[in-house]
Amino acid sequence: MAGTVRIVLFATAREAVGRGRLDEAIGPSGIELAALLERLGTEYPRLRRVVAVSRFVVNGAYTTSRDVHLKAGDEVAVHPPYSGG
Amino acid sequence: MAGTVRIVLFATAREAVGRGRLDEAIGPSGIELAALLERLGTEYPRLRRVVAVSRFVVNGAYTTSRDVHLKAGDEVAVHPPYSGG
Amino acid sequence: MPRIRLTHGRLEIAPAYAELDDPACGGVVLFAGRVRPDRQAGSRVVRLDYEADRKLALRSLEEIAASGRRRFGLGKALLWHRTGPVRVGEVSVIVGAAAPHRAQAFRGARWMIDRLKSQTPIWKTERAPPERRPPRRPGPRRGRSAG
Amino acid sequence: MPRIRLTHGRLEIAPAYAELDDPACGGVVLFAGRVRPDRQAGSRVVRLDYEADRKLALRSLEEIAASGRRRFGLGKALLWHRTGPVRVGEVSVIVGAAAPHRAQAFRGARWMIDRLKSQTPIWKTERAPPERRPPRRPGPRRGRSAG
Repeated sequence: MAGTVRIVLFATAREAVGRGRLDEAIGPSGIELAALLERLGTEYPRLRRVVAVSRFVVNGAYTTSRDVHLKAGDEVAVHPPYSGG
Repeated sequence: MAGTVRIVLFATAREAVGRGRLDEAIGPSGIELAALLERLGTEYPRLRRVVAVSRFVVNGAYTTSRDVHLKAGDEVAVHPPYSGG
Repeated sequence: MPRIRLTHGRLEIAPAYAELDDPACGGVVLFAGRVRPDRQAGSRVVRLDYEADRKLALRSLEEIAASGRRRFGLGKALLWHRTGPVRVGEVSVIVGAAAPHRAQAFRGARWMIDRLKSQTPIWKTERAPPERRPPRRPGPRRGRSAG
Repeated sequence: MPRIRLTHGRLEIAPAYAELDDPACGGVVLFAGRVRPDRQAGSRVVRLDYEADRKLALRSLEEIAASGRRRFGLGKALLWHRTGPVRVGEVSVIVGAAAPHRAQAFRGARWMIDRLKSQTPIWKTERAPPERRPPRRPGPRRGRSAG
């Protein structure tokens, strides 16, 4: 089923895109995280450098691989390096 | 000049003697700290064990040696092991 | 007050200490990180803005507290962090550890703040004073907190 | 309030933290030692009595603070200790360190409390509850503070 993947952007990722969330249309076969990031990097070149050092959270769980397959309705959070404290 | 040496006793040293200060008479030639402690240990046997592990302060300065010579008017503080905190 | 907090409100030391009350714990260590007015390039940070991935950050703080208690034998562990704007001099984070012995409390508190800084999804953005801020030019980072 | 205190009055965390204010110091570590109600031989400590060789103890605390500032690059160092009777749950000692970076603050505070315990002429005597205390028989030490 086609639809959208929601991307939630924090800190420098949000600044690179200019807003905190994006809904990206995907086809019925879904999309790999790596491919989605590639697409976003083309659209928002400043996001590339951030994505290179970020962690990703898919539907509330950290993902260790960018090969993870996303389907419509999934949510990906982009976590640039943390700087709390 | 003959006179007294004041001994100020803290914590377990005071408990061993039963009071916080003693004025010990000494002869005109004074007395070595070691000899004074020996004398006190005879008078107050419970003090011996405390003295064995104590530090001593003569006229406001720590002394590193028990050979220090005391004269009339001097003050010796007996510091058992510290337990602040 | 809970021992895990992510809050827009000010953080105060006394209520944090009160949360660490535990008859078995004679040693309490509190760490407070506060915003420094570092100068750089002739400017000054006047505030930091903290944001968090709230759900994951709370989960992370809970996990750090639980691990801290287990690893260091802490009776109580506390992790409080501000979100939103925090002014110079204000406290951005408090970490607390209560333990029977002081070595555990020191090591536990140290471990928890290190862990928080590296593992908890919280970010700070530094804001220079408006009057000196060049228009529409994002400057270099100008301030630090908590060391 | 001075940053070196030897006092019969209660020690509180908030004013200690306030003494450690320093714009250059983003990291503050506070250690509080409090009297634990340890059980032993079926009894309980209800209070500790602290005594000090006052003049030398104050000199020692000043020296520890000065060495702490120098060795660890602390902006501020604080050493407060109770004298006289201190009840279970009350704070007997507070040590504080403010530094530009948290590692210095942690190491400085730890070093100062260790130093205080080994080098400052202060003694505690433990008092068991009157109703359970065997008459005229000095018991074994029954309580601890601060770990």
